[in-house]
Amino acid sequence: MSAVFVRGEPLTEMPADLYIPPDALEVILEAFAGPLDLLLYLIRRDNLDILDIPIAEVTRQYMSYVEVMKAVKLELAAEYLVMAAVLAEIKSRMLLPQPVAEGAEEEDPRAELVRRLLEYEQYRAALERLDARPRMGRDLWVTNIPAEGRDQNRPLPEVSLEQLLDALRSVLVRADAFAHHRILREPLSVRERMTRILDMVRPDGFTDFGDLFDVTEGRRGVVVTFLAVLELVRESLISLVQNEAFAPIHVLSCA
Amino acid sequence: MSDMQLRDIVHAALLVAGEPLTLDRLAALFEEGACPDREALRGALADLEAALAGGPVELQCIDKAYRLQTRVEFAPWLNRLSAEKPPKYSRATLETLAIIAYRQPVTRGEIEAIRGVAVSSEILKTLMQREWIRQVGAKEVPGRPALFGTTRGFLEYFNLTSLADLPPLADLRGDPAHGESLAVADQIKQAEQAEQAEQAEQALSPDREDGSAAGPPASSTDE
Amino acid sequence: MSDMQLRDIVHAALLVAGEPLTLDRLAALFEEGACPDREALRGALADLEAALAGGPVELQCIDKAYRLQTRVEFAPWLNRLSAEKPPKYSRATLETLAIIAYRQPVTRGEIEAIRGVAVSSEILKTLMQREWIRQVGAKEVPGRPALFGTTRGFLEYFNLTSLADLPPLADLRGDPAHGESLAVADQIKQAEQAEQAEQAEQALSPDREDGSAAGPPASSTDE
Repeated sequence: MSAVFVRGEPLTEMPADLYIPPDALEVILEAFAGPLDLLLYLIRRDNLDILDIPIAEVTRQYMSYVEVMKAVKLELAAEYLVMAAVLAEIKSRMLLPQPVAEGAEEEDPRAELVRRLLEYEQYRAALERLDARPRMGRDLWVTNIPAEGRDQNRPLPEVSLEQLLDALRSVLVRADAFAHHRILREPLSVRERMTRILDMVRPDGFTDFGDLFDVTEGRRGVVVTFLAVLELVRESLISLVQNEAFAPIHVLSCA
Repeated sequence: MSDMQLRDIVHAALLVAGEPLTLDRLAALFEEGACPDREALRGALADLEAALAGGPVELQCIDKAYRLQTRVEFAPWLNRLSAEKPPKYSRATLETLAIIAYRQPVTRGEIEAIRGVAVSSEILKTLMQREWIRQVGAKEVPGRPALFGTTRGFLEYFNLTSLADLPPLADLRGDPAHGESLAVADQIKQAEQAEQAEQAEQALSPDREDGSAAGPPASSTDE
Repeated sequence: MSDMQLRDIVHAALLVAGEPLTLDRLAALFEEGACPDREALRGALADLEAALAGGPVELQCIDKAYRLQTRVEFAPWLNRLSAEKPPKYSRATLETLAIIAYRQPVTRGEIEAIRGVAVSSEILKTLMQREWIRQVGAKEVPGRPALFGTTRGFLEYFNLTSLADLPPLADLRGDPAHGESLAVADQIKQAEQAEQAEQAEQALSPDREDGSAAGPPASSTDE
């Protein structure tokens, strides 16, 4: 947060209401759902009349937020810049002398923006009402008890591979939030081979090390098997026994 | 069959179903010939609602189907029942959902015009996967953009009797009492009326399959 | 807390749990400090059982866990309770299955560490009964936890020749939209195409002043 520049000037002061720890800044800026949301916030915060927006002042404040967002390298939606251009245009149109149009009622340059802000605000309020409603799985639960004596042959749930991958994706997203988890690093083929080897290694006896390998799989297959064996040994799931140098190696299940 | 027994059968079915049951599905519980008429089923539901008073469970009507759900007061305890936290949805996701709920059928472009930002595919995908929205058609403009609407799953999740149960857009401020659900007995009465109206309407539009016929309260105010 | 309330909380929990609850699980519903002792819980269960007499539901204790079930007399009607939509696995179940597929052989503790929440026995039981997972061994650590792996039935169901057919994780992590093959994805794609056409059209109308044409950059803030 050392070098923040707003329109070429180093920013020494945060916008008036931004006396917040720098870490929280990003969170707050991200909380805006878009340029309309930010504009509404500025207007409502200062109790401005939405039907008579002091456009110069609002534009200045809006730009300072946008500059801060850029400065903290928040990935800025292009819409924020488009809105900046819209504000600048309205400002300039308001500065121009009103053209004397014949009989035509001159529309306030702000009218369209005001209409959009009011409409958006309406939905934003609707969202808050919706959000506050009791929800399933959070505020209420639907009863779900078994029926004694009911036929057991109910249909089983169907799952698509895509649904399965989607579930995994959400796990990964969540797990990324806890970076310390070392997850799912090993190549899949090794993990699969580990399961297969555990199957081959009977708990009550010796398995020949060589039997674990299938030469028809080629070099890659052999490497995968070897890695799987090492991983299983590391996790103490199997152990390897060799009585003397160059003697056959036997695999023992630790289970 | 005594009324008592009818009520118990309906009660048992609702407890086991885990999802809202329509009158048709309740009627299907009975053998041919032994099937109570709709009046009797409605009576049993009203009886059941009365019998549940004071207990931890209430009868709720969702889109002309009935379910038994725990009362909201029990949420603090029931939230500790599962280690899973209820999923949180981003502001952008809920904003998109609210606009679809009020403006349906609506295109993605129209949602973006209201929100002032792009609606990501991820958001629509999330909402579709949750089965809260679905594509209800395509707009007859060049490109035929998809039109989105809400589903019965949306009503179920937000505990709404129907789309008409959404707070009206116009008077969002104030009126905090809104949203308290009607007694189910009243809902049943409403449902009857709505059903008659709908049957008349469905005769006209064969492809209308959900209860959205009643229409969002918003659309009239904001076109 | 009155006995009445305790009984209602226990009642509500048993109605929605979807699996039998032990006294420990019931005790875990309460805040620390406000937790009733086992005697009180047993008392509440006895009260509940008495209160249910004459109704369609009974309390059953299986292997020290309690559940509510409809009485056997109701089976003839409940057998006709057809499912309207196919049943579904919970998010937690699918996540658990996916982790086992990618991380096998894996212990329950490891699954929990990855998911960040507890994995219920019910989930593992469901997946084992479906014969999609099985116990492939036990880990040589204190307690010797069971190791789970997927079965041939799993591969067959998902039409995979081997686990190596599953998409590599890197693909999953990168682009969240990657590999979409659902109808949902297609709908979104259609919607996107339609929208581009729409935007091209709207670019001609002068009152379009939002930047939705710029598209994706917004998505980063949008979940």
